[in-house]
Amino acid sequence: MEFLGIYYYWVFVVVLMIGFYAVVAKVNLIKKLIGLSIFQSAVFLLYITMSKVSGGTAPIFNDEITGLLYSNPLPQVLILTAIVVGISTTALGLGIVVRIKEEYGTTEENEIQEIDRR
Amino acid sequence: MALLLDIVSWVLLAAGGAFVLVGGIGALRMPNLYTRMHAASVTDTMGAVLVIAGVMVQAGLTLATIKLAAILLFLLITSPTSSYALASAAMLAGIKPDAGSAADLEDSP
Amino acid sequence: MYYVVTIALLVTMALALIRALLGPTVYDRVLSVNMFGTKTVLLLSVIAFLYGRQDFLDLALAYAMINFIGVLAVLEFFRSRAARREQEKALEDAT
Amino acid sequence: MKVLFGVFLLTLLVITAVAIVRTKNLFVAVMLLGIFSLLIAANFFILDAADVALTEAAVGAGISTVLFLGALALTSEHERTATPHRLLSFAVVTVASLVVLYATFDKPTFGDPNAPVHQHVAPWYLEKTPEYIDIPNVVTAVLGSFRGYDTLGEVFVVFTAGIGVLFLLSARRGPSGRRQTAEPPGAAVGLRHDVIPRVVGRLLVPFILLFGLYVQFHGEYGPGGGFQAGALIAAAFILYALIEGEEQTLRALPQSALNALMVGGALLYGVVGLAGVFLGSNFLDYSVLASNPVSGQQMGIILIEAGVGMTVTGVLLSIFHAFAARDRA
Repeated sequence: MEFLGIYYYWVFVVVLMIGFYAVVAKVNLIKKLIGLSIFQSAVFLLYITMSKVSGGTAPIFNDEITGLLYSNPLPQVLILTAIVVGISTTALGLGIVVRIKEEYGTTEENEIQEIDRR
Repeated sequence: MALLLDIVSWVLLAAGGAFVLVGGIGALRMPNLYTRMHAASVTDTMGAVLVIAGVMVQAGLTLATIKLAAILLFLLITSPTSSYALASAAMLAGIKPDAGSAADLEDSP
Repeated sequence: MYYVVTIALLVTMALALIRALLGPTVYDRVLSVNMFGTKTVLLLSVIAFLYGRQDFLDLALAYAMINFIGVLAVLEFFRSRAARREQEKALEDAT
Repeated sequence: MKVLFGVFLLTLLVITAVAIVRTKNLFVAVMLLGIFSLLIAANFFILDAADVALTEAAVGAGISTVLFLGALALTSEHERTATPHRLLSFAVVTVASLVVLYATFDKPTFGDPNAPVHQHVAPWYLEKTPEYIDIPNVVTAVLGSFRGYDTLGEVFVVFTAGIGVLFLLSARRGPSGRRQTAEPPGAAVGLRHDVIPRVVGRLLVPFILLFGLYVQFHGEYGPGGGFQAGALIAAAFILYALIEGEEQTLRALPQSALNALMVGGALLYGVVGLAGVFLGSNFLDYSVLASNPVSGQQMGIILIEAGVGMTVTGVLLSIFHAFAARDRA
């Protein structure tokens, strides 16, 4: 069980770094945004992992079941809002990429820099 | 009576699980797109019906049963529709449903 | 028994994921996304019972409705892309 | 056993993430991102976060895919350039992951009830919600009342992002615009000629709308609330736009109405907050809204959740229409 306890954090690290790799290494701007949303999801996963209490249940009271242990509601609140904020900001990023494509005719970072240098 | 209901729901759940699994294997192992679609969609609906029916028997006459019925209804409406839509899109894109064409157009319809 | 069904669903999800990774056509991938969605709906309904929180079936209901939109969006995307390609081709032919 | 389910899903999650980054075809990446979203939502559900899983369901599976596809239609579907400096990037990522991995060993074990995060304010929220607000869903109570400031900020971020997309994409296309030719007949009518999806879609739209309203107003008692409901209602209209075409949807819910929703929702939130000040209490303290502080709190939460739902619906739909209109322009 000790191993499983830390496995969640490892998955968080791995997924986070996969997203990070896409952001730093990939040239295509849309791919970078996809990487960013993977990165974001990894952070969501970390928060929700920390909110879990063993043997607990979701923090919604139920009249039929009493005396339960509840998981932590606070990280859930933060992430719930962050998901919607995340999709809005991703959409903003996509909007910028679309405008870049219209002005430069490409979404590859190196080609954009080349055009700028001219 | 409770035992009888339990047995009924277990049988339904086990059959549902088996159908779901068969569908999954079919979607992986069948030779081309349309056969895979066949495996996935037919057992998808059957598996869903059996699994949800099994859970419904466990739930008894509660609000949960009504919600499950709604889920089942939506699955039964949308799942075949998406299969149809997908098949027609693939057909229009020129993927022929003959058993030999395993190497379909790779990612470029 | 819930455990057996859950395991069957999880294994099927893994198989669908393999199909999504293998391809070979985009339609195979769309098919596996669709399949994945149905399996998630079933998984959520079974797990809601496994955990004894039947009031959470709303989630499965939401998925059953929303999955459809994804597939239709893909279909629409294919269609508009085909139209765009034809248009570009017509433009090239004209010039 | 339940922990093993989570571990299995997480392993699939990692495989999917690797595949997303590796594929050159952006369309495939978007499809896999849909699977990624389904997987992570299932994980949230297993980790007792029903509200979060519902949000991810409403946003990740439908709207996210639609927006990415909209952007792909306007740009290109393939990565053309091979990844440069691959080794350097790997080195940077490896160093960063070693640092973060080192930090994980100091973290409390998964599910430990004595972890610091569970000792701070959370027990107080769980204990005092029945007394102060008296609604079953603690998440909604914290979201709406105890941490109302946070939520107000988030609503304004969503609002700002919506405004940003509208600014970016409603600007006139410059002289370098590529597709300025006349539209071929029959384009942009949606799936009007596909009878079966169209009939089924028409059947579904009212039910999704109804479900959205249920999620909106049942948020105090079960998983749900303004954010989820806003996303669901937006998804219903997006479905309508997919089957009946943009124009029909804009006729049903014009852009001016969407702007009003965006602004009105944020304003409603702020006004409810200010009402507290004018009635002699603090900003965003709803206790004074009714004669009884508990019902005042409940009323305040219903009002601000309605505001949140309006803003989210307006913003997500405006973004969708902005991308779709750009495709046609």
